[in-house]
Amino acid sequence: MAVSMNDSVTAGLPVRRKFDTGSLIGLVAIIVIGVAGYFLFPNNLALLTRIIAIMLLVLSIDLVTGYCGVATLGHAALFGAGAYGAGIAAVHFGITEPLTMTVVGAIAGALAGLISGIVILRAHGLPQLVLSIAVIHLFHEAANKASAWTGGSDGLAGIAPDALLGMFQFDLWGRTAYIYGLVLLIVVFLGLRVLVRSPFGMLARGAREDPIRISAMGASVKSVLLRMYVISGVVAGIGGALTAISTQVVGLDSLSFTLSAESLVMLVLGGTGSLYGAMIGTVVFMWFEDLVSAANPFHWLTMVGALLIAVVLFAPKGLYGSGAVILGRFKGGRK
Amino acid sequence: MSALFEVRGLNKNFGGLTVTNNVSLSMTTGDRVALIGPNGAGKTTFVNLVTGHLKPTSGDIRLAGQDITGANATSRVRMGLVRSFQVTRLFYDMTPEEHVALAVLQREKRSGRVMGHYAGMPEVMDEVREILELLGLVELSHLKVREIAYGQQRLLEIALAMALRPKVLLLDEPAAGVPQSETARIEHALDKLPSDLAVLMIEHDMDLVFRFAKRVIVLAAGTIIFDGSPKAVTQDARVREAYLGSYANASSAA
Amino acid sequence: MQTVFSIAIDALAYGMVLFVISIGLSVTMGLMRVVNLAHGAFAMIGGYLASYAARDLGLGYAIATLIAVIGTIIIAIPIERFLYRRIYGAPELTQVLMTIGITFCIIGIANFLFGPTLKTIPLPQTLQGSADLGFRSIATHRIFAILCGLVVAGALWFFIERTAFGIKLRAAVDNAAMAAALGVRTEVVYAVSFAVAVGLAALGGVVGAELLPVEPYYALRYMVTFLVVVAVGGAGSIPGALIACLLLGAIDTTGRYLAPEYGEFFFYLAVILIVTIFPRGLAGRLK
Amino acid sequence: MKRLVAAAIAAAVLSSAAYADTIKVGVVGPFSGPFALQGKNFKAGIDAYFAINGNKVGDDEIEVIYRDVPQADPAQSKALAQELVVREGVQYLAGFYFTPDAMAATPLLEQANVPMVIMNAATSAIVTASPYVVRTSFTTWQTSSPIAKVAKDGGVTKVISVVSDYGPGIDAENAFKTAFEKEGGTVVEAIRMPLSTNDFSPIMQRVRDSGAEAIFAFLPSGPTTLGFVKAFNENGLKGAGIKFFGPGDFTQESDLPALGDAGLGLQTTFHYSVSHDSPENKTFVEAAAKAIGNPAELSFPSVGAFDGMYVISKMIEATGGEQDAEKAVEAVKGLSWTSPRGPVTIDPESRHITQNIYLREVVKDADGKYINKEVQTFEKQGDPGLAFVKK
Repeated sequence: MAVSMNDSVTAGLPVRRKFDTGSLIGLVAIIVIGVAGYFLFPNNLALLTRIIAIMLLVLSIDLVTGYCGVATLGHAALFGAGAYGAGIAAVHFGITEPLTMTVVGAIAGALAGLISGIVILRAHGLPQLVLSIAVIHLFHEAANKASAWTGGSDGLAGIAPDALLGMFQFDLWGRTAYIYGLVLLIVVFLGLRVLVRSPFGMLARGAREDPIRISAMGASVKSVLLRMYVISGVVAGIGGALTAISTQVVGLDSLSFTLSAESLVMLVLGGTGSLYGAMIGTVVFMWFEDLVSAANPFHWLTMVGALLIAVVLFAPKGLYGSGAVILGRFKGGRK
Repeated sequence: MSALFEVRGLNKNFGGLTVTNNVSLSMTTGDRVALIGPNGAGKTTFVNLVTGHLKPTSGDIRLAGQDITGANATSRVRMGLVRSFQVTRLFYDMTPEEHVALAVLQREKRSGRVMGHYAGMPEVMDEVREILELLGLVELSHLKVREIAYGQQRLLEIALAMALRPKVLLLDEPAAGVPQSETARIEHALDKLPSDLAVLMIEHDMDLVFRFAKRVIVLAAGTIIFDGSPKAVTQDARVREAYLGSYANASSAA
Repeated sequence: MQTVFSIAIDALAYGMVLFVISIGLSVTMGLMRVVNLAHGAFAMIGGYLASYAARDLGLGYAIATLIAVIGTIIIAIPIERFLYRRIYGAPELTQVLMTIGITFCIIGIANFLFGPTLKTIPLPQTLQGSADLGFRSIATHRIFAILCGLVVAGALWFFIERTAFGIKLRAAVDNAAMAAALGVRTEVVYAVSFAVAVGLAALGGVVGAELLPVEPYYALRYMVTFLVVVAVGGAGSIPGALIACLLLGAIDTTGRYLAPEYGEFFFYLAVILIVTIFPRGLAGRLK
Repeated sequence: MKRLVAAAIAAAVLSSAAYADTIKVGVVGPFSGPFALQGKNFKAGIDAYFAINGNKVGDDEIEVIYRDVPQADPAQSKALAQELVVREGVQYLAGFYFTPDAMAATPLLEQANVPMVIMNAATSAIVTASPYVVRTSFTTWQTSSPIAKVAKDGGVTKVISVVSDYGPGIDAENAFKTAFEKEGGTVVEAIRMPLSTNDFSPIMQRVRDSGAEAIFAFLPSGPTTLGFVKAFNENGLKGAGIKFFGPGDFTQESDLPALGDAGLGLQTTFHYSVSHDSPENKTFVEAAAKAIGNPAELSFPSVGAFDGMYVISKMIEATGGEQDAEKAVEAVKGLSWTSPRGPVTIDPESRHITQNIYLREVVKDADGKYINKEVQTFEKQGDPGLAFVKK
C-alpha cells in the first residue's frame, strides 16, 4: 500500500548527490584486488590478464543481456573482431603501438557489434538465440576462410606490440600486460558505471522491462538496443585487443561458439544486470576452472557442471545477485 | 483552418471482418472528448490504429495538418500524439522520479546521452519535481514503482503522459482497476492537464465521463453512432439501443 | 537430373535423421517451455546404452534400442524430479545455466565410464550394406532412419492431437493453472512429456549413430544443430520440425554438393533468412 | 618496489636452475575436452619413457608438470606456458597438440631461455618461429607426400582431394598435390569441406561425379573420420573400385575398432603404427599400454611424447642440468637414435625429425584386432613443407 514518509524515502533522497559512492567502492575494490593479485600471484600474471580480458567480454555481454534483455550465444564475435582487428593492424599494417592497437580493437568490436546487432535484433527468444549462433559461426567461418589475413586455424602469430608509452616492454612475466589490462578494466568499469546511470542507461533498462512503454515514450527500442550493441562491441573489442597485445597471437577460438557460450555462463553464474555480477562470475568461473583442471583435468568438466547446477539450485539470481538479496535480508532483519 | 487532430474515413478489416467502419472525427486544442461504447465496439482497435500499432485498411489520420497515417508508432509520439495504457505499463524497478525524468529527457531528445545523470541537470530536475508535485507523487519519488499502490501507479501513467508534453493525448481508461475511493484523485489529476491539450479519453466509468468530457463519442460495432454533448447522449435512441442489455450499468449511471 | 535426384535423396535421409534426433527437443522447448541444452546428452546416453547392450552384451539391435530408450528414461526420471522441476517457468538464462551444467556432468561421467573413444552400435545384417536405386546406391540404415522419422512423426502427432493425454498436455501448456483447476495433474503431465522427449532423444541417438557417432562430446558437438532445427521449425510443432529438418537437410546437402568450401556460409545464412522471415518458426506461419 | 619483485623472481628462477637436482618439464596439451584422448597419449608416452629409462639423468631427476588446454586456444596456451616458466620454473616446455598453441608460446622461449619440444603440432612453420623449437612428431606435409608415389605406382593418374577446411587440411591438400603432380598425376578437383560436416553423402556424390580414380582425404582424427569412411563405402565408391588414400590421421589406432570392417583395406601413410614390428616398439607399447590403462586407446601422439622425452633427457645430459637453451638445442641437432617407430634423426638444419614414413593397410590381425599393417617403407623422409613456409 501507499507508503508515506518513512526512512526508506529519506534514504532515497541522496540520489541527488553528484558523487557516485557506488563507483568509488567498486573502483577501490578493483584496485585493491588487482594490486593484491599482482603481489599474491606474481607468477600468474598472464592468467590474471586473461581473466581481465574475458571479464571485459562478460561485461560486454551484460550490457546487452543483463541491461537490455537480449539473449545471445554469439557475443565472442565482438571480442574476436577486436582481437583480430588489433592483431591484423599490428601484423599487416605495422600498427604496433599498444594504445592505438586497443583503439583499433575497440573500433573493430563496435563494427562487429553493429553487424551482429542488426542481425540478432530481428527476433526474440529462442529464434534470437539461434540468430546469434548463426552470427558467430559466420564470423568464425569468415576468419577461417580469410587465412591470408587471419592465419586461419593456425592462428595469427607475430604480433609484436611496442613498449607501452614507449617505456614499458611487454615482458615474460606479463607485468606490463597485467597492469595495462587492469587500467583498461578500471577505465571501462568507470565508463560503464557512468553509462548505466546515464539517461541512455535508464532508457536501456526500460527497454528490457517494457519495450512497449518505451516506444510509447517516443523512443525506438530497436535503435536503443542497436546503440547498446555498438557500445558493447567497444567493450568486448577492448578485451579482444588486450588478448592480442598480451598473448601476441590470436586464434580462431576467440571467435568461437564455445567462448560465447562459456562467457554467457560466467555472466549468469555471477548474476545478470550488474557490473559486479559480471566480474565476479568471470573470476569465480575461471579460477574454478584453473584450480580444478590443474588438480584433475580428467574430471574438471563434471565439477564445473556440478558448480553450475549448484548455483541454479542455491543462488538462482547468480552469485552476486543472490548474495545481494541475502545481504539485504540480513540488513532488513537487523532494522 | 485544419483541426489539430483529425481522423477521416478510417476502416480496418481483419479478413472478412470489419472492425472499424468509416470512422471520422476531429478535435481541436483544448478539447475534452470521451470515447465510449459497449464491449467489442472496436475501441481498442481504434486506439491501435491511431497510435500506429495497426495499419488501417483505408482512411487517414492527420495531426496538426500533417498526414501521419504512414508514420510508425514512435514517430507519432514524437510528433505529439501520446497515449496512456489501460493496464499499467511501468518499470517496476525504477522510481517515479526516474520514470518522469526519462520521459522529459526523451522529449528533449537527451535520452541518448551516455554521460551524466539526470539529477545533475537542473532544468530536467525542476520539471520532474513540478510534475510529481502537481500529481501529488513527490513523497513517493524515490520508492520503486513495485512498492507503490496501484492508484498511484495510475497517477504516474498520467504524469508520464504530461512529461511528454503532447498535443493530443489518448487516455485509455485512466481509472481502470482503481478502487472507487481513489477515483477522485485520478479526476483531480486529469483536471491538472494543460488546458490547451486535446484529450481523447476512453472510459467505462460514466461518472468520470460526464464530469470530464465536454463531448462524447459513442462507438458501436466499429461505427460512430453518436457525437455530441454529454447531455444529449443518454437521450439518443441509437445509443440506448447499442447499450441495451449489454451494458446495463450505463443507463443506471446516466 | 540424376544428380538432382541423388541430392534430394541425400537431403531426405539427412533431414529425417535430424528429425528423429531433434523432435524430442521440440517437445521440451515448445510444450514445456524449457530451453533444454542437455537434449544431446540424453541422446548420447541412449547411444551408449545401445552400444553397450549390443557390443558388450551381444544383444540384438531391436532389444538394444529398447534398452537404450527405457534405460535413458529411467536415468532421466531422477534428473527431472530433482533438477528440471526446479526450472520450469524459470527465466531462460537460468534454464541455460542448469541444462549446460547437467550436460557437463553427463559428459564427464560418460568420459569416465566409457572412455574417450568412439562407440558404435553394430547394425543387424538387414540394415547393413546398401540398396541399389538404379542410378546410385543408398545405405540401408538410411532408409531405416527415414522410416523411423515417419513413424515417430505420425505416432507423436497421434499422441498429442488424438489422445486424452494429448488434450491434457495441450491444456497444461496453454494455461497450467486452469488445467490444474480442471483436475489435470500438471506435474504428472510434465513428467510424462519429459519422459517421452527423453525417450525420443535416446531413439534418435541410436538411429542417428551412423551419422553422428557416439562419443563423450556428442552432447556439446551437435547441441547447436538441434537448437537450430527446433527454432527454425517453431518449437513444439511436429509438422514445423519435420519441414524444418527437410528444408535444412536440403540446404545443407545442396550446399555441400555445390560449394562444399562455403557450406557453412550457405547453411547459416539460410538460417538467418528463415528466422528473420518467420520469427516464430516455420510453423508459426503455417498454422 | 617493482624492480625488487622482479629481481626476486629472477633470482628464484636462476637459483632453481643452478642448484636444483630436480629438472622440471612443463607439458601443455589437451588433457580434458574432446581431444583428451590425445593428451592421455602424451602422458602415456612420457610415463612409458620413465618406466623404461627411469626418470633420472645423471643425478638430476626429471619432474613433469602438466597443463591443460582442452581445445586450440593460443591465449590460454601462452598464459599457461608463461606460468610454467615463471612460477614452476620449468627448464623445458613440451607437448603442444595444436599448432596455434605451440605458435603462441614460441615468443617466450628466447627470453625465458627455455627450449621447446613439440610432441605433436604438425604445421611446418612452427620450427621456424624460434631457434629453440625441436619437433619429435611429424608434419602433415611429411606424412601426406609419400602417398602420392603410392597412388602413382598403383596406376592412378586422376585423383580428387577432399580435406577439412582448416590449416592441417590445406597443408595435406598442398602436400599431396605438389607430390602427385611431380609424379606426373593430376588432381582433378580439390574440395575443402567445413570441419563441422556430419553428412558426407553429398561429398561422395561429388567424388563420383569428378571421374577420379582415387580419393585423397584428410580429416582430423576423431568422430568425423568414421562418418567419412562409412559414407565412402555406403555410397558405392568402394564398390566402384575408387581407391582411398590419406595420411594416417584417418586410421589412428584408437578409431579402428569403431571403423570396424568398414576400415579394412584403407591405405594410409604415417610415421608410426602401434603394430610396428621392432623390439624397441614392443617394449614401448608394453609400457605405454600399461600407462594408458586401456591399450585400445594407444595412438600416435604417444610416440611423439616418448621420443620428446628422449630428446629432453639428451638435452639435460648435455647441459648437466644447467639452464642453457642454446646449448641444449645445439646438443640434439643431428641426434640419431632408434625410436619405437624406426630410425630417426633430428635434422640439424630445421630441428625437425627426419624419419621413415610407412605405407600401411588396415587389416585384422591373428587375434581379430584391427591394425595398421606396414606394407612399404619410405626411408629418411624430411619435411617437404618447410620449403613452402612464408618468410
